[in-house]
Amino acid sequence: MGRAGLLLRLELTSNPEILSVVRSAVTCLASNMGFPEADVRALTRAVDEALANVIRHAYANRPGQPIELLCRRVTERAAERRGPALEILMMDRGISVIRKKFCGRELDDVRPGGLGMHFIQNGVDVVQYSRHLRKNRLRLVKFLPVQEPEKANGKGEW
Amino acid sequence: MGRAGLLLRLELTSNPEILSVVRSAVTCLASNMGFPEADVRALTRAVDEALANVIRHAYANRPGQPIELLCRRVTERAAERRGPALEILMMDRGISVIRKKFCGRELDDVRPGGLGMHFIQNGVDVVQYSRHLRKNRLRLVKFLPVQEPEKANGKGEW
Amino acid sequence: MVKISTRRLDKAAILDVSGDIDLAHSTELRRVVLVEFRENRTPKVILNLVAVNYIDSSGVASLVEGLKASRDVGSRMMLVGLSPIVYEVLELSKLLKIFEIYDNEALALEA
Amino acid sequence: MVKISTRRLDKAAILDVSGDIDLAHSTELRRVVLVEFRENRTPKVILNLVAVNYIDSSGVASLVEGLKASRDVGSRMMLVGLSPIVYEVLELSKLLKIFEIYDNEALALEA
Ligand SMILES: Nc1ncnc2c1ncn2[C@@H]1O[C@H](COP(=O)(O)OP(=O)(O)O)[C@@H](O)[C@H]1O
Ligand SMILES: Nc1ncnc2c1ncn2[C@@H]1O[C@H](COP(=O)(O)OP(=O)(O)O)[C@@H](O)[C@H]1O
Repeated sequence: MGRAGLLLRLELTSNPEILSVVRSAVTCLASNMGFPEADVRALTRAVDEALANVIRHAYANRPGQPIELLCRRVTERAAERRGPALEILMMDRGISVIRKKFCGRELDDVRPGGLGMHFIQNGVDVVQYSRHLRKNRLRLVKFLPVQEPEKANGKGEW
Repeated sequence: MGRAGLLLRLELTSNPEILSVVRSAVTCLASNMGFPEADVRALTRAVDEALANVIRHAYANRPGQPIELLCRRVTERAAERRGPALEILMMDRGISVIRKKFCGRELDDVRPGGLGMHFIQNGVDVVQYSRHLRKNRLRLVKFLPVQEPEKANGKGEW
Repeated sequence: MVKISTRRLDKAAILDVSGDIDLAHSTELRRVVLVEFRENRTPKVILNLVAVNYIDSSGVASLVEGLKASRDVGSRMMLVGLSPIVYEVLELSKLLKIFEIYDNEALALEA
Repeated sequence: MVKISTRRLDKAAILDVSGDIDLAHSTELRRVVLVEFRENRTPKVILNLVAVNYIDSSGVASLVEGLKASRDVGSRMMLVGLSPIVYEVLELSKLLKIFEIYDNEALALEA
């Protein structure tokens, strides 16, 4: 994996107390990059829910298990769009993600739980789960908003 | 180096924009551990100034150079004291730290600069600079305040 | 961190919740709310969320569980002091309509 | 991030500074303050720091440079709205006594 555009790499363990630390780091990183406040909140929520899912599902709430987070500034090419974006890769060595589990539950069927995937999908533009060499990898990408030319200075320089 | 008590490992580059991200992560981590607010501010300030010094002095303001931060919960044995503490190790591959440079300047001699080392010393209980295999290492340790027995629950469990 | 402190009134309890209701702390909220309904049988429990900085899906789930527990025992659970952050999450969850939400404590107490 | 906006009065300028004055942003503050003294020759520059969340040693250094520039041109630099966070740092720097510090803008304007 190339290190171009690498902003931050985090190694942590599957302890719920670390969630608030990751949230504050991601919030600050995204603000620095020039994301508007609502986007920062949505992105932070997506990362938080994804990390909570790794702790709860991939590691079945076992503490002390390794999790890695990579934050990079990238030029993303998604379906209809191309442009500067923040990419967050989340890696764990837990239970394999089973694809069919990732159908969001019916929201109108109100009951505890099942909202996490919805918050993740809602908060970022790209959500990709994959598994290589016993490592689960979740790739989250959020596009920076298109800036009007006169505003496009000072922000997001790195 | 043992990974026992490892709370968080950060890899970043020598870009001043990252300082605010590190500050927010350290602030949150220390609060979670149960440090009182004033201690959290002092510790965060020490880490921030130390990181700024790595960027400015060890790397002479060259961006994109590697910096590593390790945050661990340890049992520290310092001169007069022994107890649970937060240890922060900061590693860089920049210009060697010259020991004699680390005499804090006279504070009454008011002029720009020279306050960084003072803020570092003030914010933590242990400050140790060392160099091994072309890596500079700064070790900062701050003791958790001694808790009254009846209060010693719920906090700082990890 | 999350802090929950309880103010007891005649036939109601007001829970002042502050901090982050996330995976690390939503069980605390759930526990306190469930005790209020199942053990104390408090007729009306008002959650003042004005000092809540963050709520995740497990926090929302705790609120839903509290609501169900209130219905099981014939009590009421109300939410007041929804900051934009909390409101946004309940809206995103499509759960705004299932909760009794009031602008302030006085209105909730009267209702 | 740091934001600096300027309000111009008759013989004074008030700079509203917000955000974090750290290594990444203290040069912005320094530049604005130095221009105010050296180019605009403003007789009195009041820095309102009430919205400053953090200030590091480079930020303190920028304030000291501003103060020196003010003396060089026979102007005055004043600080108002010192939050506990900023106050603590100036105290720790043993620089409280060298700055003209006022509780609010009105007092600074009168002085
Ligand atoms: N990282 C993960 N690893 C394994 N399974 C996962 C992961 N994330 C989500 N899942 C599965 O997807 C389901 C839906 O997740 P979510 O929408 O967050 O709701 P909840 O976690 O409350 O069930 C989970 O119940 C789980 O089975
Ligand atoms: N990480 C470091 N690597 C190399 N030299 C350093 C480092 N930290 C501090 N120094 C040296 O110590 C001096 C004092 O540092 P400091 O008190 O922070 O004030 P300032 O950086 O403004 O000079 C610096 O000028 C520098 O020469």
